[in-house]
Amino acid sequence: MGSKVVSLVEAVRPIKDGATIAMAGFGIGSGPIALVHQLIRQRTKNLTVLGIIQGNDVDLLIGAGAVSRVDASGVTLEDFGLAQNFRRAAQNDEIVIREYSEASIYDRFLAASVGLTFWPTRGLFGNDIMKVNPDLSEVTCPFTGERYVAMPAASPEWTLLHAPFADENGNVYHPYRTDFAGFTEVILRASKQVIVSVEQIVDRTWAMSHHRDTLIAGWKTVAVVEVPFGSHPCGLGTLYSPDAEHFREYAQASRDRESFLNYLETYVYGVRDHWGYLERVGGMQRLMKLRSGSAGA
Amino acid sequence: MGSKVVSLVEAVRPIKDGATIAMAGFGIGSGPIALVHQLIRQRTKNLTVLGIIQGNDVDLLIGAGAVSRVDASGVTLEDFGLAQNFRRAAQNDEIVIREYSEASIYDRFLAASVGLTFWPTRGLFGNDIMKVNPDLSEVTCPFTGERYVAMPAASPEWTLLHAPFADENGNVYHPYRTDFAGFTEVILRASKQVIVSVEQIVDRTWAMSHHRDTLIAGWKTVAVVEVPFGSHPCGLGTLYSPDAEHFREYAQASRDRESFLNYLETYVYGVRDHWGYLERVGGMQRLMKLRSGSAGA
Amino acid sequence: MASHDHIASRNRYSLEELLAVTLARDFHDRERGFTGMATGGRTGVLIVGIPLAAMALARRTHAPNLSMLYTGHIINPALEDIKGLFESGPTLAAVRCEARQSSADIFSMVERGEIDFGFSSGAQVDQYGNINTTVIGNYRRPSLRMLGAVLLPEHFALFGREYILMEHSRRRFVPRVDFISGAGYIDGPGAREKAGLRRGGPRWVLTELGVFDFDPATCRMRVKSLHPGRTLAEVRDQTGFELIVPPQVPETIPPTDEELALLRHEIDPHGVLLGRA
Amino acid sequence: MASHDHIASRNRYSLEELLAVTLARDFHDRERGFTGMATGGRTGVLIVGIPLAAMALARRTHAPNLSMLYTGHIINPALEDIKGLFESGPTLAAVRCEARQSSADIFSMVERGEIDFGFSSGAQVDQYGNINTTVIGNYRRPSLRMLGAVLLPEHFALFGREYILMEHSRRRFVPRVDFISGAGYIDGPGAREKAGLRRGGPRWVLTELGVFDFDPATCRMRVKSLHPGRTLAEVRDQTGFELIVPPQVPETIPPTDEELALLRHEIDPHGVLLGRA
Repeated sequence: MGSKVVSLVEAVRPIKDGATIAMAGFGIGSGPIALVHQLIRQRTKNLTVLGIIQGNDVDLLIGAGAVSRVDASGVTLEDFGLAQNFRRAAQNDEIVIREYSEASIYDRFLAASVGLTFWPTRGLFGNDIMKVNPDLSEVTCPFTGERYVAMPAASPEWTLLHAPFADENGNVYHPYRTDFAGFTEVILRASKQVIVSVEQIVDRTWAMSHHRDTLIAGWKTVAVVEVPFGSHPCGLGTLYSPDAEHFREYAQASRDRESFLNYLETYVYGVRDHWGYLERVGGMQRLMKLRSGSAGA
Repeated sequence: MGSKVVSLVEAVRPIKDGATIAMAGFGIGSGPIALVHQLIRQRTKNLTVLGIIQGNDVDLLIGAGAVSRVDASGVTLEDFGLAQNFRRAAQNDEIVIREYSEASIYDRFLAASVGLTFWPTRGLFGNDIMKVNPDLSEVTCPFTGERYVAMPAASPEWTLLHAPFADENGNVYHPYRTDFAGFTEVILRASKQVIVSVEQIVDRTWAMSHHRDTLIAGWKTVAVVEVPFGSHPCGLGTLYSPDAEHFREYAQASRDRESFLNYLETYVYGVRDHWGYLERVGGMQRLMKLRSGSAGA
Repeated sequence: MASHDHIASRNRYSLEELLAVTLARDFHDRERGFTGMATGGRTGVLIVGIPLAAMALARRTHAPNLSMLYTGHIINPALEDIKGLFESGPTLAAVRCEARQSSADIFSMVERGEIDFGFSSGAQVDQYGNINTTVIGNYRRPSLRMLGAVLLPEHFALFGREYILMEHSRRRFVPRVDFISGAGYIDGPGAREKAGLRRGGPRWVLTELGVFDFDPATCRMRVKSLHPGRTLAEVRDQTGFELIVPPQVPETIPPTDEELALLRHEIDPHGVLLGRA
Repeated sequence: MASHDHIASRNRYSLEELLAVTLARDFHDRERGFTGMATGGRTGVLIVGIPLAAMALARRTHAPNLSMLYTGHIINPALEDIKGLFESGPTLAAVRCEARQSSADIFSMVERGEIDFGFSSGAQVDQYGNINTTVIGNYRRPSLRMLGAVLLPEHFALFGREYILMEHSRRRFVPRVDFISGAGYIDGPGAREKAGLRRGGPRWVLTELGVFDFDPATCRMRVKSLHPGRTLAEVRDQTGFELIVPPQVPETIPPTDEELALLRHEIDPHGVLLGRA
C-alpha cells in the first residue's frame, strides 16, 4: 500500500500561499503546533484560517505574518490573556476578521460536513456581528415562515491535526479525547484534506484492535508525520498538560512585535527541526513532567 | 430530590391517544419492547410514530391497532422478513405512511435537535417519495442559488428508550453502545420528553464514576423504570443478542391477523406484567443464554 | 437466482465468484465502497456478501487502497471476523477493522458525496435502472407493501455510482417500476439532471444471466455481457422489456485461477460471503 | 472588583459570598444553568466560580433538581474535584459528575432553547444591558481588540435569561457599548422583538456595589439593591450613564448563617470557587 508517512517538511509543503486552513483543537487545547511551526518556517502567506475558538495556533501564524483573514468566534490564550499578535493585527487593520458566535461558526462547519451550502441560525439576532460581517444573508422556513440568518458553509481546504496515533494509511486514533473533541470532529468532517501529526505512528496490528478509538478514517488524510509532543506548549487531550511556564513566556514575548520576532527566531526559525524545538523548550526532563497524572519532581 | 422512578404502568400512562412518539433503536436492534407492550396493554390509539428504520417495535403497535401514522424510511424484521403488521396495514390503507429516505429522516431529527424548523436535502431528487409525500417543500440556498427539498423538523413528544442503566434523576448510561447509537442520540436530542426503561437503576455513587458513559442527561427524562431484558426479543447493544427463536415465532404469528392477536394475547395482554412476559418467553434459563459472549449450553 | 448451479455444474467457479470477480475488476484504487448491514438470506449474499468479497479481491489485486465500508461503520474489516450475513450488536462490535465511524460520520460522508459506489437490490428494476423496495401495485392500495426506500434514495442520488444485483425474472425486470425507491435514469435522457441530480446513478445490473449497463444515448438497459453458457434467448425470456443488444455480445470474463485462489483461500475460506456456508 | 475587601472587612461575609447567595435565591428548581470553561483570573471567579457556588447552594436549599452545566459538558460535578478556575483536558476529564455530554449535545441544547440561564462578563456593559467582548473604539481601527464574541450571542439570544457579573467602573458602565457582542435590550423597548429575538436577555447586573435590573417600561438599567455599606453616590460616581433609581432602594439581603456554612464547609471549603484560594 502507499504509505502516507512523510517528514514534517513534506507534510505542510502542499499548503500554498492563499490557502484556506483550519486547525483542530479548541482555544489553547490540543493545537497542531509542530505543523504550525513548519508552516511558519516555509513562510506561507495570506492564509485564511477558519476556526471556532482558536488560541496560540492562530496567534503564532498571525505573528509570523502568515494570515490575511480569520473567521472565528474568538482567539484567546485563555488563562494567559489576550492573543497579542491577533490583537495587534486587528488594531492595525492588518487582517480581515469575520466575526461569528461560537455556535454559529460551529454550525458553518456542520453545514459543510453534511454537504449543505448554507446554514440557518437564530443566534446572531440583535448582535453587532450582523452589522460588521458582510457574508451573512437570510433564509425563510418554508413551513413556518420563520426568518433565519443564513451563513455560508465552512469547508477548509486543509485541516492541520495533532493526535496521539495514526497508521500509515492515515487512520487517526485518539483514546485520550476530552469533551471538546466534538469541535475537532466536525471540523475534520467539513475538511477537504487533512494533514496529521501524531505522537506515534502505529502498525496495522495495533490499529486493527484499536478501531473503537478512531477519530477519523484515513481517506482524507494526505500526510502523516510523527512528532512527539507535537502540541506543545498546548496540552493534548488527556495525555499531557499545557506547559504553563512556556505559555507565560509566549504571552510576555508577544506583547510587542520585536520581542515576538525574537521568540520566533529562538523557537521556530532558529531550531534545526522539531527535535531542536523540544530541546530548546526544556528537553525530555521538562516534557515528561507534562504527562497526565505525573507526580514526579 | 424528586425521584423519577415509577412502575411500568405509570411510565407510559402519560402517553395519550393521538400522541407523537419515537422509539429508540434501529431496525430490530435495541427496541424499547417492554414499554411498547405496556402501551399496547393500556390500549393507546392513533399514535404517530416517527422513526428512521424501525422494526418489531412499530410492527407490534400497528398490529395492536395503536398507530394511525408512521414517518420512516423503512420498517423491517431484517433477517426475519417483512414486518407483516406494517405490510397488512399499508395494503389495507389502515395507516398513513410518510415516506422518507434513511438519511433524510435522520436529518429531520437532526433539524429538531438543533432547534431548526426545517432541513434542506438533496437525497430525494428523482425519487417517487417526492410524489407521494405531501409534507415536502423547497428552499433555495441564498449564496449559491442551489435548490433543495425542504423537510419539516421531527420532534417527538415522547421517546421510549430502553438502555442498560439510569439513575433516579433520569440520567441514562450506556456502556454497551454499538455503531448505531448515533441514531438514538439524535432522536433523544430531538425529543421533548423521554421515558426510560433500563436493565438496572443505579445509585449516585455508581453514576458519579460512570459519567463517561452518559447517553442522555436526565432533564428530559420524565420516568425511569427497571425492566431487565426490556428489549427482548430485540438485543440490547452489545449486552445481549436478539432472540432469534422468538423472532421466528413472531414472524410466523404475524402472517395473519388472527394469529397475531393470539400472539398478543399470549405475550402481552395475557401476562401479569413484564416478569410474566419473561417467564412466558422461556424464563431465566433461556434469557441468560442471550447474554453477549455466552458460551454455555 | 435459484438456478446458479447452472454455472457451477459446468464450470470451475460459482455464479457468486463470477460476480465478485466481475465487480472487483471495475473498482479503482483509493475508491470508497459502501455496503449496508447484512440482513441475511439471498439478498444478504447479493448486496453484502458478494460486494465485500469483490472489494477484498480488488484490494488484494489492483486497488490496495480501496476502502470497504461494511455497514458503513466498519472500515476495512478483518473478514475472518464476519461470522454470518445476519449480524446484530454484539457480533458486529467484535469485528476488528482499520477504523470505525459513527452514524453521523456516515450520513455526512454520504451527503458530502464521498462514497464512490454502493450496491443494491429490489423487488423490481426497470429499463431505466430505477429500483423499487416500497410497494408492488398502486401506492395507495398496494398488493404488496415492502420495507420502504431506506438508504436507496441516497445510493442513487448521492453515491458516485451504483451496482444493482438482482435475480433475473420477468416479475423483477419490468418496463416501469411501481415505485421509484432508487432513481435510475427515471424516464430517459436528461431526466436525472432535470430532477436536480448532479452525479451517480446505476452503472451495472448483475444477474445470474449476465451483466447489463445503460446505453448512453437512450439511458435504456443494454446487454453488456452474458455469463458463460447463457444465451440472449434466455435473457429475453426473463426480461419484461426490450433490452438494447449490441451487434457483438461478449461473454463475461471468467475468474482467473489466481482470483479464485484469493477468494477461496484468503477472502472467504468458509463461504460466509459467497453463500457456500 | 479589586475593592471587595470593603465588604469583607466590615462584614462576616465576602463580596463573592454575597453575590453567590443573591444569585442562588433567584434560581428555580429543575432549571438548567450554564457556565463556560473557567479561564482563570478574576473573570473566572465572576462567571464560573461564583455561579457554580450559587447553583450548588440552590441545589442544597430550595432547588434540589437544578442542573449545573460546568463547561457545558459536565453536569452536576463533584465540586471537590474542581482544583482551580483554569482547567485543561486532563484535569477536566478527571472531574466526577452525574453526567457528561458532547459539544454537539451542548450546542443543540442551546439552539433548542433548553438552557434557562447563563453568566457573562465583558469589558463594557451599557444602560440597555448590551455587553462587549470584541473591540474598544471603532470596529475597523479599534484601540483594543479583545477575544471576540465567543458564545455570548447565544447567551443573550437563546438562553432563558442572563446574569452579568462585572467590576463597577465608569470605564465599564458606558452609555453605549462600542460593540454588541451580547444583545441586551439593544436600544430600548421593542428592539429585541424587532431584531428577531423571542426570549431571554439580561436579567441582572451584579457588581461590587449592588444589583441592577432593567426597568420594564424603558429597558434601562435600574438600581435593584445596594450592597450593605454602599451608597447611591458611589454607584453614580462609577456609572457612565444615568441609572433609574426607584424611590426606595433596598439593601442586598446578606447571607444567612446557614448559607454561609454551606458555602464554606460543603461547597467551597478550599476557596477555589469564591476566590479565596
